[in-house]
Amino acid sequence: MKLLELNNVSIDYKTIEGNIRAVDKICLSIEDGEILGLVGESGCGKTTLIKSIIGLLPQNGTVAEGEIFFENENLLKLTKDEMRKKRWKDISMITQSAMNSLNPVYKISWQIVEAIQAHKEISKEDAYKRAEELFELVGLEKGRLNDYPHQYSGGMKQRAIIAMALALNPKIIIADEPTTALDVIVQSQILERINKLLENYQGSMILVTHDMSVIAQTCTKVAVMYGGKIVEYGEVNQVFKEPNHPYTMGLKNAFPSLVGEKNDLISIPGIPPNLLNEIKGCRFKDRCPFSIEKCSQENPKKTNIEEGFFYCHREEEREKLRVLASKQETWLQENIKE
Amino acid sequence: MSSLQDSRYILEANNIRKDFNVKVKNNKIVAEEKILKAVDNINLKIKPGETLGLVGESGCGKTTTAKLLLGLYKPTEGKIICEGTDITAFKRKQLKAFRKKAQMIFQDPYESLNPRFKIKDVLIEPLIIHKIGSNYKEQLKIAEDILEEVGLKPAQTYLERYPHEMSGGQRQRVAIARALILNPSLLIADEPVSMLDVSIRAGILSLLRKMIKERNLAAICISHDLSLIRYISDYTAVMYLGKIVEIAPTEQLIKKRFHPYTEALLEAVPNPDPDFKISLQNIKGEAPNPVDKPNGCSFHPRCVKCMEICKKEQPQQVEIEKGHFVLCHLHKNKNS
Amino acid sequence: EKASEPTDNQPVQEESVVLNEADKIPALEMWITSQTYDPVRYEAGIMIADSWKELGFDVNITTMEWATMSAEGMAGHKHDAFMIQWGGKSERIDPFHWLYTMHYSGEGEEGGYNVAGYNNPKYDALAEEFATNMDTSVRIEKSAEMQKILASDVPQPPIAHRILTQVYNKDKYDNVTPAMGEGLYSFWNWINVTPKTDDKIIKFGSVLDIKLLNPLTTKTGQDIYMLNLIYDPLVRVDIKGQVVPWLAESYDVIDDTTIDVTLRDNVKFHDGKPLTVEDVKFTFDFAKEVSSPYYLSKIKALDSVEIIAENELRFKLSEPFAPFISNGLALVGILPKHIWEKEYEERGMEGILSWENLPTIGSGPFMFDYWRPNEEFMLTSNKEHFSAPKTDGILRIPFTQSFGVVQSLKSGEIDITGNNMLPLELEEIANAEHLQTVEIADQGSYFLHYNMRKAPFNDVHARRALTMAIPKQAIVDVVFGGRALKAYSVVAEINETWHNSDIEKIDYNMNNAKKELEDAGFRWDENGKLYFPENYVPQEYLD
Amino acid sequence: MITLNKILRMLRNNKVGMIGLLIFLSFVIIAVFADRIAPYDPMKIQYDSDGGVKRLQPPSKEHYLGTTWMGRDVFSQMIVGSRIAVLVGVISAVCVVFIGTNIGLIAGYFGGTLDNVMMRLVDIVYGIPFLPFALILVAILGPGIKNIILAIVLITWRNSSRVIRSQVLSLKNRTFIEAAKLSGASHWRIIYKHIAPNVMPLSLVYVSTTMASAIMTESSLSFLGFGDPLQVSWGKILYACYSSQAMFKAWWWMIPPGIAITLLVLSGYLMGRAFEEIANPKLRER
Amino acid sequence: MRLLKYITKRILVMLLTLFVLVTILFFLFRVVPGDPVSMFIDSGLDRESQELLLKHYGLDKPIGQQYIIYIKNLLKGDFGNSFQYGKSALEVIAERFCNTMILMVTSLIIAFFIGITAGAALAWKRNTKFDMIGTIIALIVRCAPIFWTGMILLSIFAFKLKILPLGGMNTPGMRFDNLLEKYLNFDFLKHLILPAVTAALYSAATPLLVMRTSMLEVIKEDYIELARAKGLKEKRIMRKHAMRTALLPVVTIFAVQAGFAIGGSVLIETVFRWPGMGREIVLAVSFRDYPLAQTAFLLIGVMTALFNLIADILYAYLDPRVALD
Ligand SMILES: Nc1ncnc2c1ncn2[C@@H]1O[C@H](COP(=O)(O)OP(=O)(O)OP(=O)(O)O)[C@@H](O)[C@H]1O
Ligand SMILES: Nc1ncnc2c1ncn2[C@@H]1O[C@H](COP(=O)(O)OP(=O)(O)OP(=O)(O)O)[C@@H](O)[C@H]1O
Ligand SMILES: [Mg+2]
Ligand SMILES: [Mg+2]
Ligand code: NI
Repeated sequence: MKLLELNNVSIDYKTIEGNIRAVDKICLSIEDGEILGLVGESGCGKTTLIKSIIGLLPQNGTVAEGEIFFENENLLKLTKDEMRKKRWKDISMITQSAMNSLNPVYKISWQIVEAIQAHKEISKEDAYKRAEELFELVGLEKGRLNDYPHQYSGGMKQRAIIAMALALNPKIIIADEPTTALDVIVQSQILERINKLLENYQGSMILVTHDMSVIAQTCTKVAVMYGGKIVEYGEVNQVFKEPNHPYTMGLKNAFPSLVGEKNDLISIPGIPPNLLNEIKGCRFKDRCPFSIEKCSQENPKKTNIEEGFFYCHREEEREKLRVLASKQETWLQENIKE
Repeated sequence: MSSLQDSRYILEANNIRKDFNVKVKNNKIVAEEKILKAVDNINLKIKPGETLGLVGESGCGKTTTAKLLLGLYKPTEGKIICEGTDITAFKRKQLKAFRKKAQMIFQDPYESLNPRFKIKDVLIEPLIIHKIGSNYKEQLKIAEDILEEVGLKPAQTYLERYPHEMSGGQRQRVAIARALILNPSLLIADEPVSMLDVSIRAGILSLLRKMIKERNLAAICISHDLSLIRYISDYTAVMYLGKIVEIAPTEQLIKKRFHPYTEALLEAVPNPDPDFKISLQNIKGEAPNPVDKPNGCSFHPRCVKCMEICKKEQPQQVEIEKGHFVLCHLHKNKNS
Repeated sequence: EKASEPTDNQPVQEESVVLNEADKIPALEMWITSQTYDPVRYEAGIMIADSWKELGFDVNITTMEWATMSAEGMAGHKHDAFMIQWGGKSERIDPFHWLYTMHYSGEGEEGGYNVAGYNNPKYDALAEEFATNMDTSVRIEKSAEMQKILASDVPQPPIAHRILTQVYNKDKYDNVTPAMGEGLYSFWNWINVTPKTDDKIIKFGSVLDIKLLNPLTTKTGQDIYMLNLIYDPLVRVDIKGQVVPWLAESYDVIDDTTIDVTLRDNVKFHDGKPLTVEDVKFTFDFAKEVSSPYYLSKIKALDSVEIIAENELRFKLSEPFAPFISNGLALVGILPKHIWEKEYEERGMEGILSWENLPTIGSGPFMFDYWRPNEEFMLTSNKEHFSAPKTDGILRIPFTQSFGVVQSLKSGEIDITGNNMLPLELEEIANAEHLQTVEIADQGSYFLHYNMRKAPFNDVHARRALTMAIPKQAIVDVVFGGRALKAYSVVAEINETWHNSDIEKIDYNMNNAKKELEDAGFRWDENGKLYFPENYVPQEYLD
Repeated sequence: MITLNKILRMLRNNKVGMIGLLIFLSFVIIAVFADRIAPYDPMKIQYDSDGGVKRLQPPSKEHYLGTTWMGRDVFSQMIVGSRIAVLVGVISAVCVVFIGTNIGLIAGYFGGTLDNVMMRLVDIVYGIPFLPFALILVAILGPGIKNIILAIVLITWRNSSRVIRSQVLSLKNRTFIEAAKLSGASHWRIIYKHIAPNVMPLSLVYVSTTMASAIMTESSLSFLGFGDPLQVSWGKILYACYSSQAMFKAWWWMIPPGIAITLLVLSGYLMGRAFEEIANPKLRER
Repeated sequence: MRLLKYITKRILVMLLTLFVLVTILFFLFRVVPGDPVSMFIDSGLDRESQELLLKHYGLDKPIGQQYIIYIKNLLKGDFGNSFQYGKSALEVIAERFCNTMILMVTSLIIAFFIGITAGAALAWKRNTKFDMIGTIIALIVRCAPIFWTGMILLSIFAFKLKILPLGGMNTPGMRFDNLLEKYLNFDFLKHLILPAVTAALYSAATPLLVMRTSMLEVIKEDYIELARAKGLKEKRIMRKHAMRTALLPVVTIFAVQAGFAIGGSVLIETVFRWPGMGREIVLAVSFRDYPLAQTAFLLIGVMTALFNLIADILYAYLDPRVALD
């Protein structure tokens, strides 16, 4: 069953300079027990997208069109209070900077208990017991429940937030770059922990990151975002082995690896498009070594493949492009036509 | 490592230590003053044309080490020798000469350029200080050349800009240009790409590698990401809580590591390949607060191979293979 | 001699004369207080300075805090010219202060009150006679002559006497009697005031507060007014300036240096103990012993006090001193020996001088009740007193601003004020049916002190010219809002006994001023600036 | 962090700052041309045709804001009074910030004993209650603008130096300063070429707010009667109104000086807020 | 224990500060011309009496010696006798001090209550008319001279409407048996309203603006977003999360405001004839009553320092991240 379904969602930000379409006509769905990785460069609209799901877009942001179904209920149609009641209980979130997401002046236990009591008629003691359980789940000592956030290390704070997110056994957890600010070892520990927890309780999760490696290690599905659009979506294995969109290909190149041969790193030249202006045609065209006339005139069409889709004008030649994309010369600035 | 001074080395750090006084607030209202050993007895030798990678978790003292080597901090103990003299004893003139020789690139390109300086001012400033180039025009020419060299072409379009008018990658290129404009012989890069977006990291790293090789620089590259270090450095030193626990040629280290911490670090690095899954077997818990370092080997509380001796005695450095040093009780010196 | 008469505007000078820069009259320093301290001195000072500038003098105006001006000018005599107000307390009805203290050459050293440094031998001779002759008619004669000299020599011209304008609630009180110099603060007012209603406690409002009720060290006028009600002296100066026996049944001037006093019977202190000759003798001896800064100055001439009978005392002076009775005996309140002796033993000399003296116990017509500094001070009437007041007491309320006084008067919160009402306040008062104003001219006055130790003030013509340039009428009109009288003699006109009206009345007249200067040889340059005469020797006084 | 140009540009975009600047500039213009604008000599007593003093006249064509009890023209007093306000405000602000910035820069940059001594000094000055001290100082040294400014400067430098020091402390560990050190720049070069421009917006905040508080202090002291006795100032106008018992009657005498003080002080605060937003980008998106 | 040590340290610094202040004041007073006696010249004290008085005040000794005596007495807790009042300066000041403190503490409480709640409300409704108007009013009140505001309020409420007294602390003629009775009665309250409100209006503006700014910053913090994500009610988010942390900068300005209020009390006291310490200082200074002026100044200094200390401790207590050092 589809747990969450986004249908043609577009999101606008109003700014002094004009409208920013941060998310443009996105369709996406997630099923029970699935872990969806959302990957993309900074500013491509990942955070915007997931905030719209939980209904916490900034004041100047609005969902301009589309529907968001959660268990077949359109979240956009709910009243404020109904939505409030759904939050955390059904949809919980680990925010982008979990490090700063804990209120510095309250003890951790207080903050967890507060989250529980907001949705459940339950005594403080029971809520506290639940917090202790949660701490055990995420691998923290119970004794540290009564510390203040600043006494925790970054990793511990992240765990505490994860514990909090799990407090009410939500159906879906949205994690926005939960490990970006952490050290590799801690990051691995936490990803491992998240994997295990999800296995146990059958919840789904959207994991937002800009790190392809993290997706590869954790997720079952992946959606690659670029400039407010999802350019490619599919099974993790499939997308990594046979990327179909040039952007995915380039992104893969940019990650150095510890295993195997020491090969050259190749970066994608240029910068992401400015979303302020309306963009005609493919959004990646300015940085794409394979762009053709058509790219700047028409929006690319969706190509469905098993378990996924991608948008590209040269979908036919993808085998050939894949080979080209692994060569450094291809990505030199000079080879990209304006 | 021999303790003899060697003129082949550009810089030699002998048993340097750096303590910070920090205020710690526990549950009490009033702060407590404690000593934080940020860098604890480190020996390093830097040869021209060789790149040393420095990896370790956040807070293990990488940046502090770099700043010590450049004389930005005064070591609490130990000596840093440059051309036979301790750099802390440098007179003003010597220090200026040393500054010309050793440069650094910082982690945060948004922070490392003075927001009130135009790019040309940023680049010309060192030239003015060191009186290079006879007039302004000449200096400007030097600046233009270096800008083009770091890939900001055409240079004229960038000279008049302020840092905030440039992207992170461009700024980092300017930072590299500034570091190189004095033709230094030593370059330290402190996490040069960690603040940049993934898609442009590769570009900066290749540029850096190119410059180091072309100019035959001695370089130290700091990162917490071993995969980056692998890409750029010849030697790699692994740091843990202020100490270098393992140092070896990079490829050798990746193939054959001896210290449990290095092991864990390598295990933890995720791969952009869904077939490899991370498994952390060699480590538990998190790095302790450097203010309260454990006794004995500072890694012992997290070490899965911890022995009794580890809890009591600090290990000594051993050369386990040629050019491969380890600081661990598990390993005995090959020679002894 | 000058070729032509000076015109109104521009003094004419001889064309050929080249004026020597060294002859230029140095700029005069006019010191004024800030507006806060006294708007009169401030505004009038500026007006006078402007007028002098018109005459050709350079004038610099400097504002000073009163404490500074007092130290530098009053005590240090470093001034050129400044203004002060000399209060018209009852003890100054005998013009000893005006004529002797302020003008006798012997008082001209630093710290003396001859601020101008007036030193006229002819005047000094008169002054000595005035000070020592016990015969009042002789003294009046001398005083008249002295006033005449001063009016022409103008060492420190008086400018104006305020008209004290005070207010009371006529619905509630009657027989409100202002006295010369003190207005409603006067002792006689408190004795005479008669309540019309059942509310017999007079609520008295003033912007001035009392500070210390120790008669040995007291120094502010307000303290003295209150102490006057609590302590009785042997004699008092009555409303017309005549000395009347008070605690004394009578007194007898035996010779120039001997006075016999007979004490009234049956006088009691507020604590019930009788007041005897012992107390009287003690008071005078004690004041000398502890060097009471206040009492000692009143009885400097006193040599000894002897008890010559059960109710008789003899005062011996060390030298003849005419005002001893009016300015000495009249001002020394008799202290209860039984209290002060004990306190003295406990506190010692320093301690007794800074003793709070609470509750204040005297024998006067009013008794101390309570005191909350800055808030309230309460006196109740001593019904057993030989001159018992008709009210039940006085509640004295200090205000920091006089509009508070006015509003409280209007609302009936207070009944009488000792404040001198400003014209604007009088407008307010006029609307209130129940309020009545009383007016009496002050015998004290605003003086302008010159410094005769310096040129050009050492020259009588310069002084006279400068005085002629004081716009007295304008000051009265503008600064006082008309509520003042121009002053010509140092002894006020209201002091009928002593005032001499047959004197030169120098008033504002620029032409005369110019002429005075010209006649004395002073010269003007083309800019109208004044220069000393050639080969100038100042003429110190008219003969 | 931004450049001077940008500061000006942002000030242009900053409505609040612009309003402040406009108010301030208008007062400056009034102050400069006060003699020409003021229809009468502010201290001159005005007489009517029969020689009587024009006391407490309500606003009229001849006297836009009426007259005082002494018959002086309130409007002229207001105009000329702006001089003292602007003068005291600007001079004290510049002195205070000059001292405060330099102390902050030097103490913050060099640290150590020098810093310690200076900051203890700041602590001591912080212990001084401002208005009472100013009052005592002015009372003792004599009322007058010079002494008022002296009193303001003697105390107010503490605020800017402390804040600027802490800003310098954080700046000096910023990497661009370390980069400058690495280029071999001398201490003074670093302080004045690299750090100083970066604390400038903060200094400007203090210039503006110090100006505001100096004006307020001057008028308070004048109101208490410690103002310069020979100069007209707004505080003194209010004092005269208050002490001559006219405050309940002559609104034209009481209201304008208060409004003028409020406006000028407000302009300082508005400019200060604008600079603060520039100095602290966190505040900007409001 | 550590707290105790900290407090001791702070108090020592305070004492040092006060010592420096006292020394400066001591010499300042004595260097300028004018002595307490010259103030009473009109009373007709002759030269000898003046000298007697000076001797009585101890002003006849060389200045160094006077200073040593003064400091010695100070260490014994003897602040000297007021020249004007004859009695101990501390005693004279103590009562005024009480009056000032009652006025100031009341106004500070009102001010911070208004400031904090209104500031939070404005920030919560940011970018609305309500916010704009509120901020403008606060700014204007902040910038208007306090004595002028006082004068206006006095004209309106006391003079025109006649609903409140024109000043003072009690209606004259009331008798009190003890302090409690003096302060705890309706009459006193009526007198307290205008000055307290004037002072409060002025002092409220700063905490209001600070609270608003700090709220605006806090609202953007991630933990507020998390609180929303947690599904908490808006009211709770505002009260428990936003206001609680936004309060911290307000605490730091508390000391400054309190110092300002005590120092500035002289203006309020002047306008409303409040028998407080501020007025007394002005008088003492112009009467050259050194001991009184110095004592009053010292007391104000002590209070300022104490408020600073309290604010610092409170801050460290409220913000678990911050430690005193
Ligand atoms: N409140 C806002 N007002 C205006 N524009 C916004 C706002 N928030 C985000 N944006 C813009 O919307 C686009 C998408 O932002 P978003 O934060 O969703 O990106 P992201 O993919 O999460 O980036 P990152 O990896 O940096 O977190 C960006 O261009 C950003 O500048
Ligand atoms: N100036 C300083 N004062 C006090 N402590 C410091 C200072 N600089 C660094 N430290 C502490 O010293 C330790 C080592 O810091 P350092 O910056 O060298 O670590 P790092 O390895 O560079 O970490 P990162 O990867 O986060 O940059 C840390 O615990 C840090 O908190
Ligand atoms: Mg994001
Ligand atoms: Mg670092
Ligand atoms: Ni008088």
